[in-house]
Amino acid sequence: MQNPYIPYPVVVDKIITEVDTKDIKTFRFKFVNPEDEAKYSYIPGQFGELSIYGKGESPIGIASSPTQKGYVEFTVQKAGVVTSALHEMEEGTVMGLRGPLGNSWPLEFLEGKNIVIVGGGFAFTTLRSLINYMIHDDNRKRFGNITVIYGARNPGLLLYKDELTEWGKRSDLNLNVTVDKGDANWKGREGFVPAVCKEVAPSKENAVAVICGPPVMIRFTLPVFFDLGFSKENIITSLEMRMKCGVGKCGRCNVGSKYVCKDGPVFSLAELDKLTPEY
Amino acid sequence: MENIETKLREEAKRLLLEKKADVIIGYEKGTLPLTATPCFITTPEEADKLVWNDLCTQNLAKFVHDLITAHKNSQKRVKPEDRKKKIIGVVARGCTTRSLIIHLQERQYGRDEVYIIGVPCTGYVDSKGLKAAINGADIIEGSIEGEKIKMKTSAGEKSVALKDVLADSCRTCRFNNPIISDVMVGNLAPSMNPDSEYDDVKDFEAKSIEERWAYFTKEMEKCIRCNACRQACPSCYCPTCFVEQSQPQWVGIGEDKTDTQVFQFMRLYHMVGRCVDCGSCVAVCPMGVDLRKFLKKIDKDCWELFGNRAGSSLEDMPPLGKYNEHGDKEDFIFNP
Amino acid sequence: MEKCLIKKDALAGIAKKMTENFLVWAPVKKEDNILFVPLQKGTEPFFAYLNSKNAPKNVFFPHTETMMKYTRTEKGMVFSEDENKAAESVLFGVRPCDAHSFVLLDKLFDQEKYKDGYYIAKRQKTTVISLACVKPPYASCFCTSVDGEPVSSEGADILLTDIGSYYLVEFFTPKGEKLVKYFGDTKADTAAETKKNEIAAKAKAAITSKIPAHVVKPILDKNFDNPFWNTIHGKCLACGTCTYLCPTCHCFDISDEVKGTDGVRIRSWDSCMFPMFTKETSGHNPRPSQKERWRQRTMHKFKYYVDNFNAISCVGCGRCVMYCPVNIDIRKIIEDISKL
Amino acid sequence: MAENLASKDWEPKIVAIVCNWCTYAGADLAGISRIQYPPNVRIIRVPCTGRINPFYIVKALQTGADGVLVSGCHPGECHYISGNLVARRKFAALKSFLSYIGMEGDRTMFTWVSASEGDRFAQVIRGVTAKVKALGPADKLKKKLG
Repeated sequence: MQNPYIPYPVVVDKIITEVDTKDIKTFRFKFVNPEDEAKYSYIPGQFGELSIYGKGESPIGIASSPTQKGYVEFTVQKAGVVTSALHEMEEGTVMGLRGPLGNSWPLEFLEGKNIVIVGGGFAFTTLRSLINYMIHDDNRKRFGNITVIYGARNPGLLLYKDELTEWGKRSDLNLNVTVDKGDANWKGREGFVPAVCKEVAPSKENAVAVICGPPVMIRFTLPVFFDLGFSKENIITSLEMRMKCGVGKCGRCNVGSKYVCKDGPVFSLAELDKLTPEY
Repeated sequence: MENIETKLREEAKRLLLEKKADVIIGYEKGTLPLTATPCFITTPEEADKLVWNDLCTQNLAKFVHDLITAHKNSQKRVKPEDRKKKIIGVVARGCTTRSLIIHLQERQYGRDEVYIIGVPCTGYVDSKGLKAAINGADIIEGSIEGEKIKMKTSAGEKSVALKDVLADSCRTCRFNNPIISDVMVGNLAPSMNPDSEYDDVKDFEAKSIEERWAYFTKEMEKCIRCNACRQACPSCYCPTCFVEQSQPQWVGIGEDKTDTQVFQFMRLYHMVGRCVDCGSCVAVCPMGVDLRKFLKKIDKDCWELFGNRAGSSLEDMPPLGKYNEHGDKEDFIFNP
Repeated sequence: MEKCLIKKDALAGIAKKMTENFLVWAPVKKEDNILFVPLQKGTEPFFAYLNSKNAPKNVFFPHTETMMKYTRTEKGMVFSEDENKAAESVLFGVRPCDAHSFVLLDKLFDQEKYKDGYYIAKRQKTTVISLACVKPPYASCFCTSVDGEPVSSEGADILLTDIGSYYLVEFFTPKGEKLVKYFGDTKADTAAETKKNEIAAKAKAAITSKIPAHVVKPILDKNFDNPFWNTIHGKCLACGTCTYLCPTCHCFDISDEVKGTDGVRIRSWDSCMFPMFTKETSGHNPRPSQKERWRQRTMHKFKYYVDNFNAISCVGCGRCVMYCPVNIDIRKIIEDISKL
Repeated sequence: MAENLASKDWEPKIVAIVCNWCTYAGADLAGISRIQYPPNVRIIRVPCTGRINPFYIVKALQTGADGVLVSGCHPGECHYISGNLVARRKFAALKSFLSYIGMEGDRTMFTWVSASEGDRFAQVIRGVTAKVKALGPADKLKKKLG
């Protein structure tokens, strides 16, 4: 029996500073024991508990896609004890990784449908995992049109800039990047995510919207999708809660009878409606 | 006592009707035999719930602070000109008024935000002591009749003298009558026995260092870190207690022996000039840790070193917030 | 099923005899508290007790427990799962309500998907001996309202019932039967059994404190936003007494401790009554006040646990009722909810 | 621990929390003047003794110090006018309370050393080290892992 509380040893392979403010970095981990990688088979939308010596654990969504072999990536904002310690880490350090935990983006449900992905700010990480999974050569034909709407406060805060450039060149992906306020070098779109959604106006036909972002963005984006005719079953989002164990036992992340760590973090709006509004 | 209770209800009704207070914190009858519990009265009709008897234990100043803080937080998003003041009425015995004075000294709220209904106090029943007096039997029914507590228990009928089960804090209380009040209900109570208040501490001081450490260790081993003592204490009102801080983490959260000792030690030490010996922490502790043995020492030191009795005068400053350059004790300073 | 009789005064001797081969947890009187602690030489078990102050859940789910150890080396961290220290144990003389709590905790810790090895290892290696309540220990006991009984073997391997001059000893599981030899060879006759059944029925009837625990589930389903929730929490101190003494409360926190190059990851009890319990790093708190925390506690016991495991997560021991410093009475809360 | 006490080589670990303006300068002077003193102290510099949270002292004892020394400016010479006078009250109560619970008084020491007293600094360290050494390793309040 695998003890779900014991982390796999991983080595920090690469650290990429994502944003100008330097408080969001992407960490690439490699497993110390190669056999652990197979055990850590995950699906986009799941999360892991990053475990740092003497500091504790922090639940973070997996930012890489399972199609990217040999490593796992997490994009982490510096905030609390663990994430601050993580930001101090150097490449080559060994730390712990637990998981994969939680459910995932509902890939089977998404299959054969047109996908609209809406992300805001730092919450784009697990969406990136999903996008990379879907556009992989092995998987691309399983999904219909893919529309991505991604916004950040300013160009400096956009994550995965190189990848965004790559995606922009693709013909099988409709990428819309926007910033609230551009700078002198910004040639792209300006405007808030809800407004861009309205402008792009993805069709509701056979479509699913996957939305992830700060609460205020979600609050204004949802009405746009309702206006476009999306049903609550076809809007999917991911919740965040304070977590410790990650396996539905320690008792703090429940929303009603559901544990966000075990039964979530991904819920459709229809499912969320059934839960108590305590998140 | 019944007389006071009737007057108290009348007073509460009057205050609410005249809008002199928005809520009155007092005591009502509990759901278990021989208990009284804090209650919040907001309408004149409810005022008849109020009781005042020997079972009223908790120091209500804690709730005054809680309510005012909650109210102030709720006003933060209101435009300054639209902000409302909330006046908290509180049924206060001596120790409660001392705690209120500490809050006022520490600038937690204004004197005009609290309306103090002073009540005389002759001490309250220590429920753990009562339980011990009947050998841990379960109390099924009980009533106070004069100087006696009569009970029907799982071990038959029992009767205990009230004075034998008064809380330790009350027996030697120096301030059993309110120090400040806006209205006084009832006549001043006879004084208790303050001359012997430090007897216990003196006995303990006379013990050997190893005996003292052994006692401290034994008492702290009982602690289950439920934080009831801290939560019940009117002087423990920090928005984030040091126990809960994570950067830095002052004490471990587990039941490690030294973590518990350090937690308790530091909480007790935070009471220098702030412990009014109300006994609330002792009363709420589910495990019966003898906190008073240590708190009373703090009280004694505070008196002997700084000439201060916590919350005994509204004009005072907190003793650790001031100094006497040439008068303060220096004999502990090391001179090689 | 084996049954035998033992003399009333034999209990302590048997418990002490077992310490030769087992780690024996038994009620011990420590000053004014009755606590379940491992019996050591020189400590007397105390069976003339009503119920223990702490719930015996600490046998399987201790207040603080090491989950793993690690060492910092030049190459990085080396983890080691803390060797499973669970010893062959006997939990001697728990009340049926507390034994019932183990069944409820099993549902959570021993789930299909994620198994909690720390709890399970101790649970599997421990034989539970219940001591039936022939009369209700406290006037505030309400086990019969929450699927329990004062004379019940639920959650126990062996049940002891005081039938007058003897204890009737019943062995319910193979694990329990392994301990038969400790109880002598006076076989129980049917008369003893009849007597026990009479006593059980009488004991059950003597529990007069009742709560409509089953009635409230559909009401709770619909009343998350009921203004009723504003009425409970005013005087709550936000201490953890109710949760720490509760036999079924199981929330915990995980933290790391380091000294030099060595570290441990420990888990320790936590409480939904504490403000920090759900506070996120961002400062957002999904349960910002004591109101939400009380709703959580009530809902968790009487609704969420029923939703997830089809069982009410309360055994009616009455500890939270008796030891709440401000007398917030769960019996009254449930009563009030049933009238919503 | 026990074998440590038995061995004659045992040396105490002492944490000295000193103020920036007087005692730290005094320690500096002791160094410049090449005055010898025992190497058992680990010095922590703080702006003023008034800034010292008494928790630092208790925490030092919990995490492994055998003794703690606090030293600042002489009364009346505080860089911040009265920081040390407020501190004096805190420490008086702390020391008394620590010894009340059964902690040896010599484990927590308080003194004043000015910037010009390099010699006194060395003497203080010698004195404190000798006293703590006489007590042996601290085990009260000291945390062990796991």
